[in-house]
Amino acid sequence: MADDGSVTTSAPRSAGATAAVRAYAQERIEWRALNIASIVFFAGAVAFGVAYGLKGDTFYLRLATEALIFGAVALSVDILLGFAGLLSLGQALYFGLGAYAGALVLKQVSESFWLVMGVSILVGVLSGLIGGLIAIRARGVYFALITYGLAQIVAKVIYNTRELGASDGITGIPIVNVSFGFWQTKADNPAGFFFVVLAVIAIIYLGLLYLSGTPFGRALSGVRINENRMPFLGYRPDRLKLAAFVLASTIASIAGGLYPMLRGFVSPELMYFDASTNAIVATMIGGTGTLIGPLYGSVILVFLKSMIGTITTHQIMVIGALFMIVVIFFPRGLLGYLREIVVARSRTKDGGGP
Amino acid sequence: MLEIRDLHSHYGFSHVLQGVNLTLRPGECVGLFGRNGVGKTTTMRAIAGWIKQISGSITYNGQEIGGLASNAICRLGIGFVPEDRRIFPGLTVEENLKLGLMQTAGRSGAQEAAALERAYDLFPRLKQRYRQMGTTLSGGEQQMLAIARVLVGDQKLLLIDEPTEGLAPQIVDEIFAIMRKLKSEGHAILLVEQNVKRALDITDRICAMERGRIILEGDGNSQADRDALMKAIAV
Amino acid sequence: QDIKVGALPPFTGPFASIGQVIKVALDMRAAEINAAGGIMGRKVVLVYEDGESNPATATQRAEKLFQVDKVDFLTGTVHSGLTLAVGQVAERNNRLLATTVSFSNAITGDRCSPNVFRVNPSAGMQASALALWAADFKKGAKVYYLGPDYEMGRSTIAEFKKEAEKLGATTAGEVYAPLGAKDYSQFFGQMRAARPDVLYMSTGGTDSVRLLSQLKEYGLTNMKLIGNSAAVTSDNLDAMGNAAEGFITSGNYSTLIDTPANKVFAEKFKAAAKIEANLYAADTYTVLDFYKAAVEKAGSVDADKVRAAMRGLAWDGVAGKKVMRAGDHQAIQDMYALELKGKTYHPLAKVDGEKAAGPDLCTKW
Amino acid sequence: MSSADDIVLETRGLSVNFGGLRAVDNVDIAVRRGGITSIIGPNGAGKSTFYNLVTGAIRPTAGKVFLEGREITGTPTHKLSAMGLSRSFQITNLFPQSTVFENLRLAAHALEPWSLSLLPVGRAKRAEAKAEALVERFGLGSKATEMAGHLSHGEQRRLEIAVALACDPKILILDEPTQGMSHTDTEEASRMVRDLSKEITIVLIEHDIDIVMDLSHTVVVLAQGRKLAEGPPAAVRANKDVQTAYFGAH
Amino acid sequence: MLDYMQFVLAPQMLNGFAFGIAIVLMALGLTIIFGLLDVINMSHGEFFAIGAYAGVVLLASGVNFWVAVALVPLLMLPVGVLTERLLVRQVFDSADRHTLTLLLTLGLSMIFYDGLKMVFGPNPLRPDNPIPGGIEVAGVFLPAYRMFLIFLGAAIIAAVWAIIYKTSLGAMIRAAAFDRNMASSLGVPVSAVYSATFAFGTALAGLAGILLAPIFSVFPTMGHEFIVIAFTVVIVGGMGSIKGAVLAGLLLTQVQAIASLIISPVWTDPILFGIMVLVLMFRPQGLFGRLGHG
Ligand SMILES: Nc1ncnc2c1ncn2[C@@H]1O[C@H](COP(=O)(O)OP(=O)(O)OP(=O)(O)O)[C@@H](O)[C@H]1O
Ligand SMILES: Nc1ncnc2c1ncn2[C@@H]1O[C@H](COP(=O)(O)OP(=O)(O)OP(=O)(O)O)[C@@H](O)[C@H]1O
Ligand SMILES: [Mg+2]
Ligand SMILES: [Mg+2]
Repeated sequence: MADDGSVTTSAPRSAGATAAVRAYAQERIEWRALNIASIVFFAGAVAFGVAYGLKGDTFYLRLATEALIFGAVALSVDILLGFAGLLSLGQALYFGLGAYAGALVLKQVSESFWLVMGVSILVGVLSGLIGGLIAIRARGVYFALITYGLAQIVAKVIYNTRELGASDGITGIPIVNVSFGFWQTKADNPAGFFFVVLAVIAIIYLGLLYLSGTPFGRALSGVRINENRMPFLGYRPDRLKLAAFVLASTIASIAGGLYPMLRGFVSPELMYFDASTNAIVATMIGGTGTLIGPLYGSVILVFLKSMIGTITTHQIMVIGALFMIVVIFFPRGLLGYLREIVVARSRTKDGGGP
Repeated sequence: MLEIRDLHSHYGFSHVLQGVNLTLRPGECVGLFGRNGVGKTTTMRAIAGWIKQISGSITYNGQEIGGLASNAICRLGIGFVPEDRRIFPGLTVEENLKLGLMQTAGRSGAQEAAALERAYDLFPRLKQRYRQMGTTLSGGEQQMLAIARVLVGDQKLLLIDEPTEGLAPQIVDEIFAIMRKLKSEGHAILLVEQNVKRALDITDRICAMERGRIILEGDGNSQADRDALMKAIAV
Repeated sequence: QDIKVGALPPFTGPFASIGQVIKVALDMRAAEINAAGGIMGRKVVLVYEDGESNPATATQRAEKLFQVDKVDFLTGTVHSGLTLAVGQVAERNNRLLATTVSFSNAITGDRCSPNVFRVNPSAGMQASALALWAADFKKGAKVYYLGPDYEMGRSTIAEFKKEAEKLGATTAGEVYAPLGAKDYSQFFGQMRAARPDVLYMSTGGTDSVRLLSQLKEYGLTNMKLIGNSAAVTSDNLDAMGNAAEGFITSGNYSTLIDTPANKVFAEKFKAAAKIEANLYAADTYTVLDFYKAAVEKAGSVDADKVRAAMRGLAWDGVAGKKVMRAGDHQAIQDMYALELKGKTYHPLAKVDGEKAAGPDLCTKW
Repeated sequence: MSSADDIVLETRGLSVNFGGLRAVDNVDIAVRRGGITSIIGPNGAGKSTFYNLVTGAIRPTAGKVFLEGREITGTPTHKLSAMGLSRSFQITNLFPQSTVFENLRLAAHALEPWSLSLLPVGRAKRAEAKAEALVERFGLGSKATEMAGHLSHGEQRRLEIAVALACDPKILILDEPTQGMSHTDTEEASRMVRDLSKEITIVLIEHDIDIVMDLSHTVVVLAQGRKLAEGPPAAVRANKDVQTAYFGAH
Repeated sequence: MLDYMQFVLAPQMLNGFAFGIAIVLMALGLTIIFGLLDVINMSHGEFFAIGAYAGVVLLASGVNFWVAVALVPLLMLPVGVLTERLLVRQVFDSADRHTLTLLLTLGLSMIFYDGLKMVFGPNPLRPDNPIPGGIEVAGVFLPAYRMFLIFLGAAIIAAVWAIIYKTSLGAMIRAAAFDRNMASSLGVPVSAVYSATFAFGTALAGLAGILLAPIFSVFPTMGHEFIVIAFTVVIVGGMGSIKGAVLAGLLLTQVQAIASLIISPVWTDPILFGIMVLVLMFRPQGLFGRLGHG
């Protein structure tokens, strides 16, 4: 074929650059905006932690810690939705399972932070495998509704299980001591625990950022865009989806493991639909497929909810309206737009398409 | 009949149509040719009202139709056979076909039945398969259905985008025969076709398109213009 | 300086109607106390946050009340799990919480907390009071049990059954419907076949509405209906029409209990809330008296001092005297068997509070 | 010449029913290594269905498929691609929201071992070099960073073949590759298919009879699900049955 | 044994049937909106609740029950049209409109739910049973209103099915559902068809709301309490399939009725869910595929 297909286009090719180089350049531009946003996020979080820690504040630090924990759940929603194109309406299930596992470990086995992390990873992987094997058979909206049903059922079972505290949940979870060898803190130290959680979230975030650039991450995008073609290339979309599902459930479960350390209790409500939708709203606010977006979204949502709860008793209405505004006017979310602007700028600089 | 003036359209960042000018007179068959991606389909879609982001003017019998809803455009007497067939998957062959009857309002039941019958006569294969779901037809059969579906209406202007794509030679012959017949019945046709040689048999006027513009217009029956066209699109 | 009292009633979620009752009762009593000079001359200020019937939200809001609003005392919780979780927040912030609605036995039983008090009767107290009445109603009555299938629904039935069988009742059948069941008619076949004298129900809210109206739809009216105090309340009574006529429960409150305080309260509450006062209203109304008495006794709002004052404190509730048992922080009070006639519960028989409450099972202090 | 090793793809008694319709009826075909085998036939003859059977997209009602002597009937599609069987689609089936380059890279990556899939992209040079080469080879250089869904129909058809090639197939099944291509592009495409056939075995479904006659060493004619004729182009063309069933009055 | 059949099993199954019809009525609107517009309408439950409350208001203002049954669906039409025009349509062109419409209607359901609670208060209400009493056949009591529901429900379902599959209007609606542009170019007034379809689904939800109100009572959370089972039914039957919804609705309620008898009511929900999972494992598209696929 003609070495230059440019009959169809007026765009001059950037001199000498190979397609791969140009493809990379474009991807870098897309990510640049997000990377700056993530640096701002984590730097801001550290500054906040230091400032409020010095101030001796409790409430806001603990609220921010909670926002980070829920942010991880939103991240897990983003892995499924933004990468594999699967909308999970039951992500709180894995959060809840991690939380229950953490609570039981702390109460009955050992007051060890590391053991809780290990167990919640294990619980996340196992429950993700089981849930995933069921859910990934379904596609599109069926997937959404299956995950929804799965979470409902398990929450109900726990609600009915006396050994797990039934509807009352589990209280009286001891305050753990978190030790990194060189530094240690207790879960009831607002600033200390904030930094512990921040570190965990940062590790998760960086891990996902790395994954998004690997062939695995790209294959997930392939599943999202055209699952049907994947097997003809030699991929197994079911395996890829399962891997994404397990990854997401594990992250949600880790976040769950942190929760009882912060709040000292667990209850079936942690797995309810509301909790799952909050994670989705946070993801949508921040921007699906952006990874850092859900963390922003979670912070915004948690603080917003904390505020409107005081102002009005119609928070449901406010959240509902927020939902609709985001979906209609900002379907790409905060960072989605940021990315778009940056990309558009770079496009106009290069001269654009035909 | 159809008059396009300085038509522009954009898909996101790309400026696809960059000032198309095209005129079509009643009963005339105009061929629109060009390499892949020059904007032939986009032009058709703009006329049919599938693309909303356009500027410039498209008038049909003196009425501005740019920006009208597709169904309003259809009701004015413009029929469209799109390049990718667009058979409705959940409808049977017959239901697909019957839907075409909607194009022309105010016909009696008998007239509609006759229109269906004529379509089945043109494509007996469709008659054999009439209860099958539309998208389980083979590629070629779907193409026949797409054409038949528009023919059951009584449209004065037909936009036909690559009608012979994927058809066996035998059927290709039939399709050209049908188009010739349509022309003789007084239908105006805007035809996009890659099989230029065959298309030239029925076109009255020919246009070559490149980079979103019509770069050449000529008489379909003049050998000089034909040669120029071939040269223009075979860059 | 004002005394700040925080409240976490559910304004949204399944218990929203109770949340509304709580707000009216608290506002009413706080205004009265302030009009009479406040607590130790200090004004009572109520700070509300929506508890949402969700412990996760409620704990966060409780922290806000304690940390940001700096309330001295917290009340108004409904959902038992939420009370337990928030009680723990109170414990960690060294503040006190009193619930006026949650009736899970655990709150003053195996999960008792030095910082948590209960003004209303527990599930156990209600069950034994009703069982005492049932034993008198018919010797060896055949009881059919129907409850929502969750911890509270089951434990309430178990509690009652234990007491009732001790007193000679027999069990005709037992069925647990999913919480929020839409259609109870599917249980009526078995129920009809068992021919019980008494149907004991531990449903609540709209479940009760459906159960009772469907019972009537199917003409199952030839058995005595009894149940826990949350089954038929002024919130859901209107929707039942006359399907709940004759329903019997046990509790510590009825608008007809004849005390001077109650007369005034019942009327005033009805004027303010547009519904008749119920047990939640009465107990919530009286929690501020409880707190006031304790603070005045302690001479301070300091949690440790107030706690000490609360233990063993006796005060006048709307419908009679209440004593806060020091051993488990459960208020002891007289109980009644109550029968629904028209829209009002009529007291049938009185049961001694100490007897209904049973032994103190808390071992934390 | 006809030793068993030479047969890359073989079907024996392959049949499938759709309700009452026997879309593919007892078809035996043996595709020899190298060169181009074309399958032609009137519309609805069962060509695409035959492809779907071979590539595992549909299960046959009866019959077997062999790839290099190994039976592959019912083998999941993804394994077939790993075994070297790749296909393009008659109706374009790409990753529309990915760039052209990404489409190709994704395809090229598929056959890298799993262990590599967690290493970041920078190291998977091989797949990238391949994508790069294909972009150039198919004249999509100027469109490398465009969304595939934004290409024109003809460009998408080209990309469709390129993606199928990126899987490094031993045997490539092309379903009407030139459908919708302009005349010049068609000529180039057929040149390219001929070039490709020097490296890999190609099975071609095509209605452009000139291309078929020009390129293939064997032509198989299907009609109404059955094999009507098989042989070198000239012989097939001369066949009376084929003429009535297919060519018409051309 | 015979006694058991007669007094326990038979009424149980009959009750299950009446409940099943009720659920199908609700699921019908859901499945139509999905099948034709590709929208998972999470606010369907709230439409159901609005219908019930509208009924309560009409009855309270002295309107006869039967007149109210006729009026409520009409009152729901504008609700449906507005929802479709103002909300659903906004995201219709988006690539991931499945997700977006799902989230959008979820948000809407929150607003409706809270709004209903604000206007009518959190307490349950219930209109009186318009046909109290019943007949006793072979010792089995059949409440009159439920019998009526079974017949009316069956008639409505049949009518809806006929409209969609047997009329050219139905073919038009289905075509518009599959390919907007093409349908439009064939003269189908797509925009009106969408609004009408959405409104029709909404009206069905409202109708179910008022018809079920005397039995199930009316309260703000009724929407999401009923929507769960309606979704299960729709998934098992196949999203968008009317046949599927009917079959699954009747089947699942029977399973529920019988399982609650011989196992325990506690297990009915997990059992229903288990069925859903099983169906999806072997037929990911549900028992019957999308509307129009048969
Ligand atoms: N949905 C779209 N988004 C962005 N760009 C598009 C879209 N559709 C088409 N294009 C671009 O518009 C240009 C013209 O496309 P069009 O389909 O009109 O070409 P065509 O002349 O019909 O080509 P072909 O012969 O291949 O069908 C192409 O370069 C294509 O990349
Ligand atoms: N799922 C199905 N159900 C019923 N009939 C089917 C199904 N799939 C294909 N068919 C029928 O089988 C026959 C063969 O179809 P196929 O697509 O294989 O034809 P083809 O040879 O590729 O034709 P074309 O050249 O037009 O693409 C057609 O008549 C078609 O209608
Ligand atoms: Mg085109
Ligand atoms: Mg084909």
